[in-house]
Amino acid sequence: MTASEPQAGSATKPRPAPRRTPPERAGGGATLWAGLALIGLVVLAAVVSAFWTPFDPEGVFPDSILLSPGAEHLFGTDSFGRDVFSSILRGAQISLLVGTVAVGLAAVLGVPFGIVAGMNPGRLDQFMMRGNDISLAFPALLLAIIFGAIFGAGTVTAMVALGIGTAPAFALIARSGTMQIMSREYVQAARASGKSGLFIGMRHVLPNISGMLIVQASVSFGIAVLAEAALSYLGLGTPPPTPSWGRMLQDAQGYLFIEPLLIVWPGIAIAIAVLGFNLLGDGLRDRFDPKMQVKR
Amino acid sequence: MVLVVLRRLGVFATTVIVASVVTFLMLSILPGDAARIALGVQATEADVAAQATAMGLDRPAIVRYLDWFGHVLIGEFGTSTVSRQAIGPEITDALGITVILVLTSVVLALLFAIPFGILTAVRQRKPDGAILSGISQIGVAVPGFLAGMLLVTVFAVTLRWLPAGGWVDPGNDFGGFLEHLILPAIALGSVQGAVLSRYVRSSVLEVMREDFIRTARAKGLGAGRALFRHGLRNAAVPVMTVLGLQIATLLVGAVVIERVFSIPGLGSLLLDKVALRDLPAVQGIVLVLVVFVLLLNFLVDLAFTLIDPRLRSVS
Amino acid sequence: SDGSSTNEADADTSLTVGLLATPGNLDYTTTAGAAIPQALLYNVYEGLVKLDNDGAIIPLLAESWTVSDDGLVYDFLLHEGVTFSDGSPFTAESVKFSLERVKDNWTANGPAYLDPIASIEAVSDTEARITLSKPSNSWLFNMSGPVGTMFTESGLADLATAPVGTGPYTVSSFKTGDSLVLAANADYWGEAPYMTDVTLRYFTDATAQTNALLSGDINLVAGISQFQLVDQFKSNTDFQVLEGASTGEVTLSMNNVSDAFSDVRVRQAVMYAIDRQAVMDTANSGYGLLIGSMVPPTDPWYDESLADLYPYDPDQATELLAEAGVSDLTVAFKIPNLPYAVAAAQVVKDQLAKVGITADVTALEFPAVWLDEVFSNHDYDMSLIMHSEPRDVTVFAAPTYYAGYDSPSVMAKFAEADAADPTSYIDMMKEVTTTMAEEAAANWLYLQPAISLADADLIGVPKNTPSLALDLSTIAR
Amino acid sequence: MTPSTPTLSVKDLRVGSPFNELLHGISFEIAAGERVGLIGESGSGKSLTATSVMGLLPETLMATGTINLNGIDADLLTASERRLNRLRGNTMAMVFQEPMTALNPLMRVGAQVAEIMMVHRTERGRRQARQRAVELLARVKLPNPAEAALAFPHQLSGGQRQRVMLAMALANDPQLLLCDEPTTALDVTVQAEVLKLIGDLVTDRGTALLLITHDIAVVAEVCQRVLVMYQGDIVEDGPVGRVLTAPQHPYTRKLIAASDLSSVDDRGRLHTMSMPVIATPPAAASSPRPSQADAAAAPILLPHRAAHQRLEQGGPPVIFNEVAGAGAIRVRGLSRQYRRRGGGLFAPAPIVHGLREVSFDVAEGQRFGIVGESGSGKSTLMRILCALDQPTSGAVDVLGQSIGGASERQLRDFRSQVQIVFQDPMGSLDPRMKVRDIVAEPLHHVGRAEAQARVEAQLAAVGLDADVMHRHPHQFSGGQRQRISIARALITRPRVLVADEAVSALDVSVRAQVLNLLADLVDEYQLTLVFVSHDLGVIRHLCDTVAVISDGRIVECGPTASVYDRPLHPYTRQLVSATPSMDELARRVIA
Ligand SMILES: Nc1ncnc2c1ncn2[C@@H]1O[C@H](COP(=O)(O)OP(=O)(O)OP(=O)(O)O)[C@@H](O)[C@H]1O
Ligand SMILES: Nc1ncnc2c1ncn2[C@@H]1O[C@H](COP(=O)(O)OP(=O)(O)OP(=O)(O)O)[C@@H](O)[C@H]1O
Ligand SMILES: [Mg+2]
Ligand SMILES: [Mg+2]
Repeated sequence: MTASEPQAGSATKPRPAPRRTPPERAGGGATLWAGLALIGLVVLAAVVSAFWTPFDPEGVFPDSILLSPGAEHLFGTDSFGRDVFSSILRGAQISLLVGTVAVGLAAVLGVPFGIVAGMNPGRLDQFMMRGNDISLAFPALLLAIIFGAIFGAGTVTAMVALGIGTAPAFALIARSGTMQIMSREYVQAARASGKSGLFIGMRHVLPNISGMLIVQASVSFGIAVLAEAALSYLGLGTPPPTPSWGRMLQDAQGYLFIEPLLIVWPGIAIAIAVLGFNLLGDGLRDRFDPKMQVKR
Repeated sequence: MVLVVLRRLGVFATTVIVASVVTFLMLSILPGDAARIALGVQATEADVAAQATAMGLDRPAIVRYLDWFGHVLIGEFGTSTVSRQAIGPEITDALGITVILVLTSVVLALLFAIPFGILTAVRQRKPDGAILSGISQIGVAVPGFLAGMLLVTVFAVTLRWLPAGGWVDPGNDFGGFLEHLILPAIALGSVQGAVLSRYVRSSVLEVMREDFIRTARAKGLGAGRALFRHGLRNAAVPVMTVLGLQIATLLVGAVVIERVFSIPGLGSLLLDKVALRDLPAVQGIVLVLVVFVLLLNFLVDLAFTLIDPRLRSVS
Repeated sequence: SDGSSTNEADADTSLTVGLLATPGNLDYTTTAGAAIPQALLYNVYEGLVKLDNDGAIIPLLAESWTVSDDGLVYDFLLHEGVTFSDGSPFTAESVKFSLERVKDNWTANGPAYLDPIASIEAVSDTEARITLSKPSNSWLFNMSGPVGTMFTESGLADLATAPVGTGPYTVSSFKTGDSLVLAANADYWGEAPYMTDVTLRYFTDATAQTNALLSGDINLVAGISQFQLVDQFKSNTDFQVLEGASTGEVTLSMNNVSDAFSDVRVRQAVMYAIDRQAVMDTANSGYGLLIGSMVPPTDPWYDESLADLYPYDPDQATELLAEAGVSDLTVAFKIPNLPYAVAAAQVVKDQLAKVGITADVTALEFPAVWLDEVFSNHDYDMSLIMHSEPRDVTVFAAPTYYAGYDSPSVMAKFAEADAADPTSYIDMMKEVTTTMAEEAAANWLYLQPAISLADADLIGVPKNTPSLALDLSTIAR
Repeated sequence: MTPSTPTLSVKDLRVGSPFNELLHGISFEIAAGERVGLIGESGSGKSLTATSVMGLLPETLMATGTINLNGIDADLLTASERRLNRLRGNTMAMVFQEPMTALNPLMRVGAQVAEIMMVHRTERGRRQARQRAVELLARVKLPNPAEAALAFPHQLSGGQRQRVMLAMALANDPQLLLCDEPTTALDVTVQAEVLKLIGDLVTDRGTALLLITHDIAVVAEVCQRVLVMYQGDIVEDGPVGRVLTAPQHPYTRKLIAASDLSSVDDRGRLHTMSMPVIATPPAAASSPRPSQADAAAAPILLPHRAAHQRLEQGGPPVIFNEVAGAGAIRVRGLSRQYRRRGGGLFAPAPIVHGLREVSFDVAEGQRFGIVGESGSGKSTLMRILCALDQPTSGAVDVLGQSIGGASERQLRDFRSQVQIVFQDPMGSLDPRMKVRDIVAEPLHHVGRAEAQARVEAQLAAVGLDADVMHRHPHQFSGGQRQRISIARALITRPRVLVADEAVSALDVSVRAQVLNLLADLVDEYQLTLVFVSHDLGVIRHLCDTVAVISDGRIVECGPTASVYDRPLHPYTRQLVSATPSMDELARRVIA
């Protein structure tokens, strides 16, 4: 009996479009703006530190080792005598860089893959999804360990590993989005107009799944910032003296009983960045979620 | 039916084989001379060359692959070039530890995430819901190892309630095992719990908008009962996907916590073996990890089938 | 401390020690690294002689020995009634068997140290005679290390996991990466050790190690590697801090045959350019000893004046560079990714920058990649690593060594010194090590301190590390 | 309770969000046993009215006024949640529109029915509740009720699920039954059965019924009294017969006129309601005629008249509407099977028959209608005719182009000759594209300026101003969107136009406009039209020939009037009787 029935939801019945409750405008909006504000803070730190920091965050100052926070050194200094505030500012660059490259790479690899799979249901899709399963089985951290051994640990290796490790998630999202879009009648109309697969992918599918992709990107960005910290902790992240929040945390560990605040600053910085991207992702999801949009 | 199961297994096997080739290829380009590492800085070139031959490093890649994978198929991971022991038991020991750690933390995470996620979803518009939701947001934003470091500082170093790290076999001393498990499991679980609670929340929110919840309420079930009787099973499906993925990434991801707590788990073993260029061991570990993840995917699929009759039926 | 042990009844005689590098296996005849000798030498394995904690050679399995006047024949009188832990007896035949085995079966831990041996003779069960081909001052010292270990043929079956020695302890379990458990050897020939159960726990992280001590999981941290962790123990009466001397010279090596450093003036410029005290203060929290040569104070030919050979003088450095016609020097500074090296390198880089030398720092994975690139292929200009082997200055001077220091006269002098009488040996060693320092073969930044942290009630914890071994036999409560 | 007390009495009900008022103070009463219809266009507030009564308004909306149940109860709007929970499903019950999603997919339907009795403790135990659930399922005429009780919702058809909903609503003998568009998701034939069932059940038990629908025919079928809603107000309230024959309010008049597909004006066009925001100029006046060259090239058509044939059960396959010579479309022995995705983890992917052994012709210039219930294979056939899908077996020629196995290159010319219009006016327009780009999409190798000019002309032809070109689809109403779809389909001057349920998603009021437009354009461009619909009325209005398709087969085909008046196949007869004309309805109601 099930065989003769259209799949749930796909039936084309004469039926007024279901109306949903409108989005929690206030809630979703506040989340979005809070996220943007936090990210703005991080971006501001990254940009400002490109031109100016109170002290050189990469030098060594034997005369000012482990000073407590004060008027001159807002957050104190570390074991190299570096101004922690300057390092935190400059560290934003690495976090943003790692996030951007990792997410960018993941999107560049995963999205076309997912779209092609989603546009070609059947054997090709099955085949590509098995491939995706395999790459899912190599999580970012595993890749980072292996790549670190092959190419040497460092920012680039970490970014590439994170990017490749995140790509399957993008592929999955892109694929399921594509499959939804492919069942839309405007795609059928485009095909009936003789448009090529490439055109349909670029003009119809990509723009229409971009909402989901942006949400995914935002969430992945937060994950990448956390992952960079974890990699730094394992010694697979950004090498010194370039300041990185993750490594600052790791360095601070040894001074926990001498200068506990050293662990607080990078901890807060990481939390702000991750929180910012997560909130942005939540806010965007509310905004893009088709189910939460009022029709007409 | 049998045929379908066979086909599924066939696909699974092919995936494993491809994964093994990927693993082998990736690791075969590792720089560093395993023979030199084993013998150290004082060894002569001749000794190093002899050692390389003994390790079988001079054979062509394809021969090494077939030799390795052939043995893996019959359950032999080979002999570690470093410990000179069979690799299998080393991996199983470490895997056992990591699996216990990960599963405990996931259970803790679920114990936290399910009530917390539901609460924040149900009380979405209330101030307490917003505050709780904010707490979980911050929980997500804290690196796990930082949580671990703080737990050690407070509960092991300052209060001396619990050990700062290490691992005790449950078979030897169950009490000691629990003592050693609790902090790392909380460290790993707290962040996962925060992440999961986000998913539970959004999944519950999604379900609460479903028509059948409205139907249930029209039957006279209160909002809470409608959610519990009809919503949760439906909400479980997307959460399970995330859970599967989380467990998969945690098998390696736990390495950070293993480091903080000096636990000899699989991730730590991997890092050690990579550092020592113990290739057979590294290959074995990576393959085990990969197969484990593939298997996990398979199990998640299976669980879906159990939960969701739509995937089960077809007469 | 309390609650450290799971078994209160014999808490007194059980000890848990936290260590950093884990042994991959237990066979130091074919596996390099300090971790295996640290755990097993003097504890499970014994040789004819050992080094005491002050670096003096004292009898062990040999009750006493005599040396012929020409310095070629050593007659050892062995203890009676000694057995290996598998029950087989230790006799002069064991000495012959063990030492003859080295040449063909040892690949790691310096089989060449026994090269001076010409023949070994079991005169009686308790008398062994070793004849050298030429006199050697370093030979007996080396016999106190791993190569001097006594084995029994029946105990060779599983060197990697089940060592069989004559020592006060036997291995009762070993889990690589986690722990090595030693139990007192009930049939030990000598004085039984105080600690009957010793667990060596291996950490990958120094903080985890000290946390374990603070929380009472372990009783002793032998050889802390991150010195910022030390201060918190100084003010804590539950613990004692033991500061001693190690044999680890933290060395800023310069590739003597590279374009950058083949000119001695450039190397000397680097010597002046670096404020070693500042490096030590920053990277080592001030712990350590400025040495100026590759000789620790535990060696008889230690010369403390060498520490002042190159005072911090950036002007002098700039001058020397100008003299050598070098400007805008950029060097490939390839360091191992070890915490102390990464920390010290940052200071070095900063100071070099002040005299116009740009150091491109790359942290290479250690051991794998560093050994390959720097040690084996000499593909580097500058590196930074601790040389922890005792008396390794001779090795360092070899022209084939990674430093590329090539001075035939120095090598000749070393050979001459080794064969000379003990007093001139010391003088000649002083002379030649001074030459190496003057020629700036490398910049020996400082001697890593040997700092151990222990429960306050522990006594007899070895302070210094003159050898690779961690001698547990003296520890008591 | 005195006999005069109404079961439901709503007074001055206002519902609004913080931003605007959606219901502007409506009042009505329903007496015990009375069956009342609530009609009105989409968005007029019908559902809000019902959900207010149930106390299930979305949290974001606020209601004021009074709602009384049985007179004795206090105002439901201010009642506590506990009290409402006691009433819901017990004293008052509701059936929702969407049977696909209104049942919990993970729970057996029997248990879902039993639950409502457990909640209100109207049965003593689980066993009894289960037993009664089976009885209820039998009462709503589910075949094999005991077995059906053990089924999961996805194992039931839409009509069956809706019966389950009904069984649930009736379980505790409610005094008030609210049905919100209970049949819109169902096939016409099933719809009729469900409606009859509702009618019978409430009559038997004297339940007060509020039946919401946008379909006047449905009301006429079931109700005694009708309320008409328009933009948040009740504009008319009276006995069905009077409202149908003598509507008072102008909106009601227009609604009834537009619903009647059998009454046409002197141009043969349907009566439409007031024009939407953007004025529609008469198509003939401003639209460019097809170029003379095209017209000349088109062959002079001999009018083709189809034979009226039916498929006998177990009989030989029939070639329907056979055209001598080269027709526009020629289909022989067409079958299409689908392998459904997934299946279970351990179950093979099931095979679904979309079409089985279909053979027919369409002559050039013919207006060929295809009618059939959901899942019968109509869309599959359309997709194959447009070369969007490949037949599993059989031969399909459209305009001389063979579809089976043709490559995209070979189809290039074909693509501009055959165009398609889809059902969902939103889904068939890419929300991210501007109207200009949407309409220009089928044009290939055409310069910007020319494309612009052609788009402008085409928009004018479908009655849209040129300034809509820079807007996005969401800025249009459903009817306007469908015009845009039609403009896109016609911009390449196709010879064949395929329309798949092109008006099914539109409000009655807009439906007539679009049908008129299509009729105009087909005339004007001399198109061969293949028009798919589940609604016989629409087909009758637009097409000269109709094929009835059921379960992947054409069961009957012939001239529209002939099929209507003398249906041969039992299935067709069922279909015809389920779609009465307005006159007939009025007659029935009054009788
Ligand atoms: N939660 C809500 N928040 C704000 N406006 C809403 C909400 N729900 C419905 N509306 C608006 O209220 C009006 C009436 O909606 P309602 O669902 O009652 O219409 P309807 O007559 O049932 O239409 P249909 O025939 O399409 O079901 C519409 O304009 C709709 O957009
Ligand atoms: N892509 C597909 N994969 C699997 N089955 C399909 C697919 N498309 C259609 N079917 C099945 O083929 C049969 C005919 O479907 P089709 O869409 O042609 O029906 P229809 O008459 O257009 O129905 P509706 O009125 O609901 O649009 C149905 O049982 C449907 O479930
Ligand atoms: Mg409605
Ligand atoms: Mg259809």
